[in-house]
Amino acid sequence: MSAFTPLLDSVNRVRGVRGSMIVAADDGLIVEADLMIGIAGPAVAALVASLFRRARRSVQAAELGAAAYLQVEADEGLLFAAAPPGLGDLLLVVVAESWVNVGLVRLEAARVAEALA
Amino acid sequence: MRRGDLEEFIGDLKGPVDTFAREAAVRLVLLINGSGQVLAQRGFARALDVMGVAALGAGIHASSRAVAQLLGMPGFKHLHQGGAAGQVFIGPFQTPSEELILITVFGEDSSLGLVQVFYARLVEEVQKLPGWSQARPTTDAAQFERDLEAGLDHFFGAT
Amino acid sequence: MSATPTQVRQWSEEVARDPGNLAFLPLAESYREQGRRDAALRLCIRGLERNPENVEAHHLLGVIYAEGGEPVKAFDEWDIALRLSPDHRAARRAIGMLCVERADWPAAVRHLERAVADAPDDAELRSAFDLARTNAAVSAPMARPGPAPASPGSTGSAALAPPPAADSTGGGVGGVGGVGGVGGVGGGTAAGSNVGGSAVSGGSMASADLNRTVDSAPSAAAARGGSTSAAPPAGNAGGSASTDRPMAAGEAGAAAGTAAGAAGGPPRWDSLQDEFAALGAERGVVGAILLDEQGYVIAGEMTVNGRDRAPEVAAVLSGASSEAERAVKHLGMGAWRGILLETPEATVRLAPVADGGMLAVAARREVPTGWVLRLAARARDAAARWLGAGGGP
Amino acid sequence: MSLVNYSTREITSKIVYYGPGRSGKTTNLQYIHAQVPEDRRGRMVSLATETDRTLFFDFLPLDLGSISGFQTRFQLYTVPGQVYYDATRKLVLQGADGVVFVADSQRAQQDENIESFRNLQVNLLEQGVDPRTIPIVLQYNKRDLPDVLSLDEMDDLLNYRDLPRYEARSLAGAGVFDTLRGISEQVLRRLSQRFGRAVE
Repeated sequence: MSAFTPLLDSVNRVRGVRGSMIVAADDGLIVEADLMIGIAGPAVAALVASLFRRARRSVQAAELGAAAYLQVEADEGLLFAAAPPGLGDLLLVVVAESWVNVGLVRLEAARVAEALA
Repeated sequence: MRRGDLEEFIGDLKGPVDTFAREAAVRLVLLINGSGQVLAQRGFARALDVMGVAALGAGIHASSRAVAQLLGMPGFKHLHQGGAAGQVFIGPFQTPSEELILITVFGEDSSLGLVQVFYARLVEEVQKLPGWSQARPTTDAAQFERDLEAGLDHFFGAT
Repeated sequence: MSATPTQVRQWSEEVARDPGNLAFLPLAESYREQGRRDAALRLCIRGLERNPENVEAHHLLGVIYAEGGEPVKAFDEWDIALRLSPDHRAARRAIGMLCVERADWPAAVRHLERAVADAPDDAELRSAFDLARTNAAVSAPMARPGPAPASPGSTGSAALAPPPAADSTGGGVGGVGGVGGVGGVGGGTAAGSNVGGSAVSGGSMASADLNRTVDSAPSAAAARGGSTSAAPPAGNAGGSASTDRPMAAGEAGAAAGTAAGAAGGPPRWDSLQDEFAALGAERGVVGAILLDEQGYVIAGEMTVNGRDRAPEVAAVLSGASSEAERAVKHLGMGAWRGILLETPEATVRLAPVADGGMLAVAARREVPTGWVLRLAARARDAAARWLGAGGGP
Repeated sequence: MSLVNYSTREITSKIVYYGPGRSGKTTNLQYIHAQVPEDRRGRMVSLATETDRTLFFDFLPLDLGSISGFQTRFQLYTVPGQVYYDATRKLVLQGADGVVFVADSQRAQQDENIESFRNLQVNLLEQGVDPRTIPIVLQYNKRDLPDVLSLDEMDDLLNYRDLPRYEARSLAGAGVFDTLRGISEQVLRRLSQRFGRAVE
């Protein structure tokens, strides 16, 4: 149990969330994870971090500010990534069912991101 | 003859290596054996440059394993060298025939995490290749001998 | 300063237990001081087998060799020590003095210059340096020769014509550097240069745009700082097509058709552009753009700080679509339907369109996220209608 | 064993220059590097000190062109000569298809030559390679220096198996290509014998 465990717990309590992780944004490696069985944690961490980095570059190029929140909707599920406002190296990554209450996840993610800063 | 089986089908390695390069968005990929010989590569402009990287990569792998042994450890799962302009990942893995080593160079389009994920898939794919124990095709020995003479004469000058 | 017998005993016990133990070094040193040269030598070599990068051990071995009358081997050891640690003063001093003994003046000067800088008060060093400098100045340099010119005869060969110059190890470790260098021109760099090009040529169109903007949609222009167009003229169509996508032949043809069509009946592109422009004119919206599979802008604008950022955004976003696709595919989540991005200033919605392209809608943060999603859905419908009517490539 | 890629029709063989420190192994490679046209060779990689004592290895890839429809390449390596670099020597020797033993002809270097040659045999055996079957050629280097052993004396010292041997002055380049041709021929001939067996 690390300092991150309670943070992940709070996200995982939302119905429909299948797991969450703290990920190093630059190298896409897991720092701490709490996932349901069957989720390929390292793959999710690496792929979502990579997508987040690209999204961050694109909004920066457009001078729209520093991306702090990313949400990917797919046929069978949702992925979320949230970075602290100061854009430290850490990223919260969440995997959820497609029927999850997106608003609740966003709220919890924002709280965790703030705690990471 | 531990490598005897490998030679026939190293062409089959190209598929997994290409997939890895594309999916992991890396710049260079090299698959070599423990002696530094190249089995597959992608992204290099010159065949002879490939060999230089392969030789050094095999050296890095061999020496890091020696370090692990000195420290009483079985070996490293992989090696990673970070850098601002580019990063290098060296991952050894076992096949039914012998140990192979993947060397890859990547930039900001990829990440250590991505490389690790797709490296694991490459290892799975390579280990599953059906060719590990197939019979070897043959070539005409007499013809080879004749061509060998001519080739040596061409390179060194007739003596 | 000599070691006490207790220390020596302790060191030798440690080395006996583990030949790689670093105690071999003080032990060898104390053997050397006692005049037990062979024992010191053996100990040093054994220690180096386990610790080949131990600089002090190389240096000590050099000293032992030198004292045993083997200057060549001593030189090698100090040379290795300096390679491993160029700041090793003792090795630098020793090799410099050795070069003086061998009358290798240029090398002596090179080494001693550095040694003197490190130890300006060392009188012996200083006089050796002066001696070397004087001699180096008068004698022709006798540096170690590189690969000599080809000697004809047995080594001559038809295939191996002598190249102009001997390269020796110059290419050496450069091989390693090459690894990092090869891919130096990454996607980011290429995108950057592309962006520069478009921005410059796009600029020439700006004044014409502005006039039309004020004419056709004054209220929208006022709301957004009066700098962007709601309904771009045909001239802009030709301009943005030729600057944004210089290479795609099929699309260039389509763009040419559009420009030419402005004179005749209204082309399909106009209707698409009109719809995207209307979206972009909504209050608080920064812009809406449609991109093709390769990241070229098909329609729309995205104006930030008075400049159309569409090409920049497109260049970076071009990979996002395939990256999103890769991510969800590998995670077994089917196809991707949309991406929502938030910064402290803006909300950005990305969604795939039928032919592998993508649309992006950006709004300032005060616009509710739900509204941004609805605008994106409208843009998606417009794109689908256009593609359905044969507007795709 | 040489690596034969049937799909891309490539043969790659590894040749290791072995011998005591300062016998001229690196100089051999440097000379070859300098003489071979650029399109036939790759970069020479040298992990060496400023005065060319090899720390890890030198490496030079060569392209011999097409033999029997196979693109034929050689990888030349040297090993560090200092006795304590034995671990490195073993690593570099791994998978070698042929060995050039570069001996220093100077009388004062007798012991070093014997010691290094013995070390070669031990390291080959340790890797399960029979020193009597792997192609080895000898190069008696530095023939131009004063106080060198005669060829007979050198043979008595090292060549009890009647291996091909070449005189050389590697700094000037004399004998360097003769040696390389000698080992190339042996390595490739051995390869052709393997083809022969495959045909039978």
